[in-house]
Amino acid sequence: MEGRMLVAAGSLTIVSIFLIFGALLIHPFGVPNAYKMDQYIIDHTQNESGANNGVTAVVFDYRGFDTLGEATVLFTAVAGVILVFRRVKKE
Amino acid sequence: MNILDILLQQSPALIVATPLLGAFLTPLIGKLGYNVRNIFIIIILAVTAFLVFLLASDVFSGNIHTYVFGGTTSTVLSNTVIRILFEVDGLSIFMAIITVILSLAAVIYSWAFMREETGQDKYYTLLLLMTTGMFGMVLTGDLFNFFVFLEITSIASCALIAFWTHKAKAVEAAFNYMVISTIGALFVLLSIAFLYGKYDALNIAKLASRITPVSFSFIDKLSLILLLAALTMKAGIAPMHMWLPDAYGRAPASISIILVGATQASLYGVFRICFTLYGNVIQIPEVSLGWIMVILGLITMLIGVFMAMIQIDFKKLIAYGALAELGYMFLGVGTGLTILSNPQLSLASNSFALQAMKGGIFHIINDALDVGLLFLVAGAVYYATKESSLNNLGGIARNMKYTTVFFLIGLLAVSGIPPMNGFASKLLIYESVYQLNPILAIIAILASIMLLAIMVKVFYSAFLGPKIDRFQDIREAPKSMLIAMGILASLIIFFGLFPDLIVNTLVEPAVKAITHPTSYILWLTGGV
Amino acid sequence: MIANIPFLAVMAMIIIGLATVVFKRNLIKMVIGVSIIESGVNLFLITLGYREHSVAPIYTASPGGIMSYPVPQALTLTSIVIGVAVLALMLSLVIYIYRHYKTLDIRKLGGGEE
Amino acid sequence: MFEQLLKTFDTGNGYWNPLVWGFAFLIIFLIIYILRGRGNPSYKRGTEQTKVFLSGNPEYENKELLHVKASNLYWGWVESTKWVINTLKKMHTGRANDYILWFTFMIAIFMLLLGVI
Repeated sequence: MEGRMLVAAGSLTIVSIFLIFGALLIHPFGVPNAYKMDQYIIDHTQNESGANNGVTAVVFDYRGFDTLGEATVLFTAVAGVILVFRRVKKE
Repeated sequence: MNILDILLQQSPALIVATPLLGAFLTPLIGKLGYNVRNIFIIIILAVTAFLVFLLASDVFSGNIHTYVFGGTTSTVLSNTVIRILFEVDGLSIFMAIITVILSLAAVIYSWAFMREETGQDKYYTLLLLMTTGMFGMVLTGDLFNFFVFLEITSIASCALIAFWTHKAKAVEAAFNYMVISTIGALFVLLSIAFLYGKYDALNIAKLASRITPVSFSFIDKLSLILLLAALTMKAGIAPMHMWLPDAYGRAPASISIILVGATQASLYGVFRICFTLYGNVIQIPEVSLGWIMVILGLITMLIGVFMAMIQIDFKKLIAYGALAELGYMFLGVGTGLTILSNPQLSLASNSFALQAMKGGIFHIINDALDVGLLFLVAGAVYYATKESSLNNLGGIARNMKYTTVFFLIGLLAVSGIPPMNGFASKLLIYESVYQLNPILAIIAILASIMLLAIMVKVFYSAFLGPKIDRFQDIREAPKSMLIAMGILASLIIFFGLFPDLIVNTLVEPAVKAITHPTSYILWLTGGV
Repeated sequence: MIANIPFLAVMAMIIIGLATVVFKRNLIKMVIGVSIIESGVNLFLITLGYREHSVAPIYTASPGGIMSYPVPQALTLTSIVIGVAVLALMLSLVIYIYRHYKTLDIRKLGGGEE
Repeated sequence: MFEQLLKTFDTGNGYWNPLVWGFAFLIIFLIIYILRGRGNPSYKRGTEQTKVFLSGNPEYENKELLHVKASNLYWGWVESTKWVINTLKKMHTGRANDYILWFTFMIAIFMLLLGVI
């Protein structure tokens, strides 16, 4: 058990050091690197999709396929829960 | 315009949409009766198979097929990619073919295997959803979309692993797999977020074109590490494999075979990340993935065979065998990566790097067929005898002749005995790995010999031996199960007899796809 | 660099979640740990898209102003729904494990090599 | 098409043609069959000759006991590699938090290998 604690503490420390470095080295908070994608959406959303809400436009138009996937995930989870809670014939 | 052309153009979307539609309709069709529903599902998967092979014929002629959701290709040909798109190259279609073969075999097998069970509508729904998720994972060209399909696959497979809820261990294995796969997927999402934060893109090709040796920094390294760790865990590479034997062993046999495909879809993710997403930076010394992959492959192989040696549960033993087989793929592809990423080595030894990759990729489909067949045989034995412990089995070859023959074919194939397909791919791996370092080849051959010994143990203790009174009047497995096993067995023999044909038509485009990432990236700017 | 405290906070959340899953023996607490990691990742996505002095990307609310980026928020929406689905299935499996073993302590379950 | 099927598989350093191999196998079988046909003429079915020889002990009445169980197979191998197998067995605890610990450990290893060196 002692060894497990030691390994866990050591590896968690290394992981956290790396993640903290990642958090520090990514762009400064509030000044994201705008290449093209997000700026394009902000500029063109109203013309292209007619939505006033940029997030809605992305969710239902530009990345609508992800939303289909999201609905499928929900459906999968519901089917899974029903499957798990069904009546099972015991042998 | 020809109808086939239209189908071909739309096929990437249709391959995902057909099983998805089938999944939504299954609970309704299920009301019409047992046979109607099963025929419906087989038709759905047959249509999907037709579409996959249609798309394959196009991709194998040298094209990269793209499909943009909610737009035409021209709308993304500017400097950025806004919409989600599917990008199908040789490797994707190779994995899609494996998926469709496995799921078709599983569905045909389930016809008789699941006859007595309750909750079949939900079972088939989830099976189709799992297939959908796997197709999405291998066909998509968008990282976030990859994450969504990863979740669909893992949620569906978790529910299916827990199918026999009256068995405590099945539920426990499902819970463990759920924790593992959720955390793995979350780390995938975390590294996607890092990449998004740095490059403001989600498209794999776009990101790959922006990750260059100039821009390569700590963030890229971090997301490479996280993606690699999470996807290798989901692919069941040692030492993060512990969930795999439990999940494979406790699930119904028809699910185990699709789970093989699901882990291989994660393996596809690893290859896609290493070769395409980080394809531009593969040669810089900070990214020395090759040896890591080789070492992990060897560890996986050895752990698989050592643990399989002491197993007495039929399906768990085969699961450990499958683990050992996973090691060969990693070994082959890792060898290729080691050589390709080393600029000093690459000129002289490029050809054997390609041979190693060919062996690794060819082994993916061989493993899917061999291990799938063995799982189906294990399921058939369980179906006939209601016994999963090898200690209590014996002498069933007298009553189950066909099953025995199928097991023999699977045994020879999985341990790489000459006339079968496993030999061709393992020969490729041995010969090319030997050039990198002879010790690697020796360990690989040793593992293969041990695998043969293990499978012979199963064959002896379950199928041979004197007649046991309890199994006096067990019957041969039902027809549908025999058909499913027969399909896989005949494919194994076909692949074994004509390896040159298979390598040239199926494997070569896949290898070309991962060793030439530029063609995957360049189509964005109108290139090849 | 020091202004990156929001990023540091979400990283801390992810680490706390990971530590919870590694150290806690109770199944429900493990599920909570997974949930914490998920919230951390979602928050990380949201913070990535924030711009200084920006408002939500709704045109009628802020004509001509600086807007934060919409894509991370959309991704987070999807990710939240996926998280709910995962949570539902996980908890139902926990219920079944409890029914079988009459305990939630992971050390008392029957897994592992015999 | 047919010629394509018969082509020899070039593995870079060697060649592999299963059809030739199978043909050779067939001939070997034929030779074995001929040799077997010229077998010992003193062999008689249904006599003492066909009985199982168990170091002079009588054969078990219950045939089931003749079968070596799966857990007894390769006993020597398992016994001599006990140190490996017991270590490996200890790794497979069957608990999800240990699995996640392995995952964290492997991330740390990857970080050290790829990030520091």
